[in-house]
Amino acid sequence: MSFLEVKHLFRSFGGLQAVFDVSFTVKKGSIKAIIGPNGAGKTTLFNLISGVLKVDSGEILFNNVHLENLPPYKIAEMGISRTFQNVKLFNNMTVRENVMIGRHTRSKAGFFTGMFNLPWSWKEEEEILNKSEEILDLFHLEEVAHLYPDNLPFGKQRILEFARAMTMEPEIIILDEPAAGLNIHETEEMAELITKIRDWGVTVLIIEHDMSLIMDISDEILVLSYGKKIAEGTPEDIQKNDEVIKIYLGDDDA
Amino acid sequence: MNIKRFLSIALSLIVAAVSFSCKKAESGSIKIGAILAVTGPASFLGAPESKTLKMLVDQINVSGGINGKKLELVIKDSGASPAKAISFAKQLIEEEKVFAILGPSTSGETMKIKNICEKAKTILISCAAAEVIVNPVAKYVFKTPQKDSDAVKKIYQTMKKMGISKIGLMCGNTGFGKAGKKQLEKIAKEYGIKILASEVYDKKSTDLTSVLTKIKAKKVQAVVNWSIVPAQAIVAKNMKQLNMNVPLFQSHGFGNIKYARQAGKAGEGIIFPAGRLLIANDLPDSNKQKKLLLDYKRNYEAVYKEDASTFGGHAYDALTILVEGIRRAGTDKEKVRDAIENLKNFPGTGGIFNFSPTDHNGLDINAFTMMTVKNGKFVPYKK
Amino acid sequence: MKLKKYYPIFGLILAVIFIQLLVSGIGMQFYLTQLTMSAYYGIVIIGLSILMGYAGQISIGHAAFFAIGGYTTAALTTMNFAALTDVPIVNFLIKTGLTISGMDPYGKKIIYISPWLSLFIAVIITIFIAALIGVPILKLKGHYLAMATLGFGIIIYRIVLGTSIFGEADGISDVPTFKFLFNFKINSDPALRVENYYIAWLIVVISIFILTNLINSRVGRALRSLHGNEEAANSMGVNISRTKLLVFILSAVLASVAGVFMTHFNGGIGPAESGVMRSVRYVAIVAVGGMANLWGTLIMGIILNYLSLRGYFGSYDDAVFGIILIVIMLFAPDGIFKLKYCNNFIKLIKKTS
Amino acid sequence: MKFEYLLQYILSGLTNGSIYAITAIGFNIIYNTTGIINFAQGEFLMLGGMSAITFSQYFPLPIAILFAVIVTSIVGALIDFTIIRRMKKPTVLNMIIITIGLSILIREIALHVWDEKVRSLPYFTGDETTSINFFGAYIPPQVLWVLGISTLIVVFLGFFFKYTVAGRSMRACSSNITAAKLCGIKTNNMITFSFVLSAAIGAVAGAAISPIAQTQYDCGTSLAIKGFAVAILGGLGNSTGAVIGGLLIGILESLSISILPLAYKDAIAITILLIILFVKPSGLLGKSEISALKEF
Repeated sequence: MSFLEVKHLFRSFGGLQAVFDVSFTVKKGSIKAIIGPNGAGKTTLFNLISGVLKVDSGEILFNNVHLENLPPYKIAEMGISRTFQNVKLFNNMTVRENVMIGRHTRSKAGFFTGMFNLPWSWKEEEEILNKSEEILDLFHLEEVAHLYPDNLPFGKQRILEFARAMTMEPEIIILDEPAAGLNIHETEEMAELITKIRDWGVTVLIIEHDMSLIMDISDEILVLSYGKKIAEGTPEDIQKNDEVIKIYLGDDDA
Repeated sequence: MNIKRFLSIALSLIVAAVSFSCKKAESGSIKIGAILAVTGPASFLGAPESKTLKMLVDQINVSGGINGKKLELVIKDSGASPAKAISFAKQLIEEEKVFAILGPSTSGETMKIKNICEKAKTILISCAAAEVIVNPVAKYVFKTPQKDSDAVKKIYQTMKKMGISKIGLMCGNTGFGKAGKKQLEKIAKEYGIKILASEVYDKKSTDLTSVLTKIKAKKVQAVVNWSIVPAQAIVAKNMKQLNMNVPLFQSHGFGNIKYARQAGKAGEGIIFPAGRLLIANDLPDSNKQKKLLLDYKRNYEAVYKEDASTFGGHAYDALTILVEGIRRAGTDKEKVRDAIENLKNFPGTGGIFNFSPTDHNGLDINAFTMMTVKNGKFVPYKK
Repeated sequence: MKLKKYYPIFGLILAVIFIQLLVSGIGMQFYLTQLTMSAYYGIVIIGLSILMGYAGQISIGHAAFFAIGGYTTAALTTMNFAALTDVPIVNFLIKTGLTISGMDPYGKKIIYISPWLSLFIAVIITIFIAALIGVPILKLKGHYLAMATLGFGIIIYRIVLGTSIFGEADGISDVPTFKFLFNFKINSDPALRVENYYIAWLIVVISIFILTNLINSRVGRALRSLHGNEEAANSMGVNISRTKLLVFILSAVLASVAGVFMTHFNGGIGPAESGVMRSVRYVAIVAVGGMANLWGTLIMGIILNYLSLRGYFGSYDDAVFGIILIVIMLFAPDGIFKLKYCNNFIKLIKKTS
Repeated sequence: MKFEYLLQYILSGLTNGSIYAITAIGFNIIYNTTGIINFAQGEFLMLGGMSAITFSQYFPLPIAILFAVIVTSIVGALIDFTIIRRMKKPTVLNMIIITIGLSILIREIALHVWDEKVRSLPYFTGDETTSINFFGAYIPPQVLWVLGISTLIVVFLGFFFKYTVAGRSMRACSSNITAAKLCGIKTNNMITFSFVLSAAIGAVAGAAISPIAQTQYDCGTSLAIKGFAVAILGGLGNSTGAVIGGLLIGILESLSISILPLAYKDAIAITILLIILFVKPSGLLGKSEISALKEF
C-alpha cells in the first residue's frame, strides 16, 4: 500500500478533458514532481487532490482513506497542506498571524472557548505561538513578522505561503510552482527549504517549470500532457524519455 | 505631562459643549416643545404641522404674546422613529423644561411617550388620531384630531341612507389605516353593514387593481378606503379603470384638495367625512368655526404658498387649546391642565371642542360633515 | 495569559465612570439617557463589525435582528395573563416564578412573563432564525449576499408591520420594567437614569470583552482569514461555512439582546427599528469606524447615535448619514481612524500612556 | 374563479410587472459595464419623474420628459465624475455602500428641493378613467405605454451593445476592464457613459410610470428594491430577463392576492426571490458561468 495513491482520475471542464485517466503513487518521504507544458492539467490535478475541485470519476487514497470530493478543510485536517500558483495570503492579517493560521488543524479551541478566553485554551495558544515563532525563524521571516504580507517583496510572499503550509506540520505538502517569479537567489533558497523539509520526513508533491530545480531535488517525476500521463520515473529516466523530449522540444515553454 | 494636557483640554471642551448646548430660556417666555415627523414616512403629517406651529407662534408673539409672555417653540424632527420620539420627549421635559409638548404626529410615537409625559406631569397634546391615546384617559394627555370611530359612524350613517349594506374595505399599512380598519370592523354591525372583503395594502403601493379585482368579485355595493397619500388617489383611479361603478368612500385623511386633484377625473364623486376646514367658504356665517377656518387658511396659504390641510389643522388646534388654557389659568402647569380639561365650546379647525375629565379629545361626531368632490372641488355631500 | 489586550476595556470602564461622574457633577444627568440608548445601538454595531469587518460578510438587514429581540420581548411581556391563570401552561409559569404580577398605570391587575424568560426566548428565536437563513444566505457573495440580507430585512419589516400582535404600524407600547441583577431596574424612569446607564454599559463591556477574546482566538483568526482569502483559508483547514454561520449567529444574537434591553429601557418599540434605513445606518457607522476595527466602530457608533438621538442633525438626519457614507468611501475607505492625522493622534496617545 | 377575473388578475399583474421591469433594466446597464449594482438607480427614476412634472408646468409633455431625461443624465454623469471615479478602494462592498449613500443623499436633496408632497404626470393618452376592455377585463392605456417603452429600450440596448462601437466597448469593460484598457478603450469614459445611459433610461422610466404609481421624494427606494430583486431574478445584466422576471413577479404577486391576504405581498415576492437566489443565483436567464466569473 502506498502513502498517496491516485487511480484513474478524470475531470473535464465543458468539453475539455483537463485530467484524463491519470494514476500514480507517491512514496512517503519522497519528493515527487509533476511537469508538463502549459494546460497539461497539473494545477487541476492538485486542485482535485486538495479538494478545491470535484472529481468526475476515479479515486484518491491517502493512507487508504478516500479523499475524492471531500471539502478542502477536511483534507487539510488529514495532514495535506498546499500552496497556490498565484500566492494566496491573508492580507488583512500580519505575517505572524498568517503563520498562526497554519496551526488551525492542530488545535481545537472552539467558538465558546474563544469568546470567553477559557483557561484550557491558554496552553494551546502558547503552543501555537511557539510553533509559529519556530517556523518564522526557520523561514527567516522573524524580521517581518509584524508586517502585512502585501508589503513584502514577492519572493518573501512565496516563502511566507510555504511557511504557513508547513506550520500545519503536514504529512504531505503540495507546492504549486513555488519558484515562479523568483530570482535565481530566491530559487536557490527555495530549493534548500524543500530538501530540508523532505529530510524531516515530509512528503512533497511539486509542480515546477524550472527544470534545473526539478532535476536537482526530485526523487520521481510524472509528466503530463493534455491531461494524460506521458511518463513517470526518476529524473534520469525522464531526461532520456523520447516522448518527453518530443513534447518539450515541440513546446517553447520548456 | 502630555496626557494630563490632553485630558484637561478634553475636559474643558466637554464642559464648553455642555454649557453651550444648554442655554437658558429667556426669562418671561413660555417654552413649548413639539415632536413632529417633519421628515420620513409620516412627513405628510409632520411638515404641515410644523409649518402651522411656526406660523402661529410668530403671529402670537407679534401680537404681544399671551398675558404679556412670549412663546418659545422648540420643534424636534422625529422622522417618525419611536426611539427618537422617546429621546426627544425626555430631552424636552428634563433639559428644556418645556411647559407642554405638542405632537407627535403618529399614534405609535404618541403611545411611546404617553407614560413619560404622564409621569413627568407634562401636558401632551397629540396630533395623532388613534383612540388609545385618550382611552384610557391619562391625566396629562390630550389629542386634537377627530375620533376615527366618529368618522366611521358618519360614513356608515351615510351608507344607511344610501341603502348600502355590503361593502369592501381597503386600508393602508400605516398607523392611520390600522386604527381605521379596527373601527370600521367594530362598528359595522351596529349599522347592519356587512364587510365582504377587508384588505391591508402597502402604503407605497404603485397599483391596486388586483386588490380591487378581489373586492369586485365579491359584488360589493361600496368600497371604503382608509389610507393616506398616494394610495388614496391610486384607489380612485384603479376603480374607474376597472369599471367599478360603486361609490368610493375615503377616510378623513383625504383632507387636502391636492389629493383629489391627483386622482383627476377619477376623483369625482368620492365621498368622505372631514372637518369643516375644507369647505370653510360654504359655511353659513353663523357657524362658530367659519372665521377661524378662513383666517387659518388664508394665513397659511399666504405664508407657505400651498393649500392648507386638515393635518396642519390638528397642530393649529393643539396650540390654540394650549394657549387658551394658559390665557385662562396662567403659567401653572396643573392649573392649565385643569383649564384645558374644562374647556367647553371652544372652536378649532377640527370642530367645537368640549373637554371633560373623561373625554380628552373633546370632539364628537358633529365635528364631521360628509363631503364629496365635484368639478375638482370639495363640496358638502347631500343626499 | 496576557492582559495587554484588555487594557482598552479597562480604559472604557474608566471612561464610562468618568463621564457619569462628570455629567452628574455638573448637573447634566439627562445626557445619560441618550448615552444609554447609544450604548445599546453600539452593541448592534460592534456585532455587525465582527460580521462585516472581520468576517467580510455584508448584512443590510441587521436591524431585523434588533427588531426580533425587541419585538419578542415586547409582545411576550405585554401579554396579560391575569385572566388566564387557569390555563395549565400559565399556571405552570406562575408556579415556577417565571411571571411577574403588578398593576398597570390605570390600576388594573396584570400578570406577565418575566423579562428574563422573554430574553431567553428572544435569544433562542434569534439563533433559530439566524441559523435557518444563515445556511443558504452565507453561500452567496457580493451583490447577491447584499440583496439576500436586504430581502430578509424587508420580510421581517413586513411581518412586523402586518401582524396584529406586533401592533402593526403603531408598534408596542407599555413594555414593563426589566428587573436586572441586584434589583437594578431597566425602564424609562428618569430617576433610574444612572443605574440604567451602568447596566447598558455593562452589557457593552461584556460584549466587547467577548468580541476582543474572539478575534484574538483560534476561531477569530480563522474568520479573519476567510475574509482575506476564502480558498486559502479552506485549504488551511478552516471550515468556511461553519465559521461564517457561527459569526452570523453571534452577531445576530448581540443585535437581538440589544433590542431586548433597549425595548425595556424605552418601554416600547416601533416598526421603524426594523426598517431598511435603520440597517443602512448600522452599515454606515461600521464603515465610518473602519469595518474591522471594534473600537473604531464602537466609538463612532456612540458618537453618531448620540448626536442623532439628541436631534442635532434636525431634519437632515438621514442626509447626514448619506453624506457620511459617501465621504468615508471617497476619502477614508478604511474608516476615519485610519486617516493619517487621526493615526498620528492615536500613536501619540499610545506613546504617552 | 371566473375567467374574466383571472384575466383581470393577470392584467393587473402586468401593470406592476411593467414597472418592475423598466426599473430593473436600469440596473443592468451599469452592471454590464462596471460590474457594480447602483443602489441609487431608484433615485434616477424619482428624479426623472419629479423633474418631468416640474417641466410639464411650462412645456408640453414630450419636451418636459426630454428635459427631465437631460437633467437626470447630467446628474448621472456628475455622480460618476465626482464620486465613483474618485474612489480609492473600489471593492464590491465599498461600491454597495457608496451607492446606498448616494441614494440617501439624492432622496434628501429632493425632499428639500421639492417637498414631501405626492405629484404625478398626466396620463400620456386618455385620462384617469380611461381603460381598455379586453375580454371583460380592463387595462389602463398607460400600462401599454410602459410595456412599449420597456420593449423599445430592450431592443435599443440589444442593438446598441451588439452593433455600435460604444456598446461593444462597454461590454468589453464588463468582461475584463484591464484588457479593455489595453485595447485602447477609454474605460473611464465608458463608465461615465454607462451612468449617463442608465440615468437617462431611469428618467424615461420614472416619467412613464409617474401617472400610474405617482412620484414622491422617497418613491425611489421601494422601486429600487423591487427592481434590484427583479434584475437578479432575470439574471444580472440580462435585460430580456429583467422584463420577463418583472412581469413574472408582477403576475405572481397579483395572483397571490386572490388567495392570500395582501399585507404580506412584498414578503411573498421577496421570499420567491430568496428561494431563487438559493437555488439558482444566476437568475432565470443568466448563465451560471457568467455569475461565477462575477463572484468577486
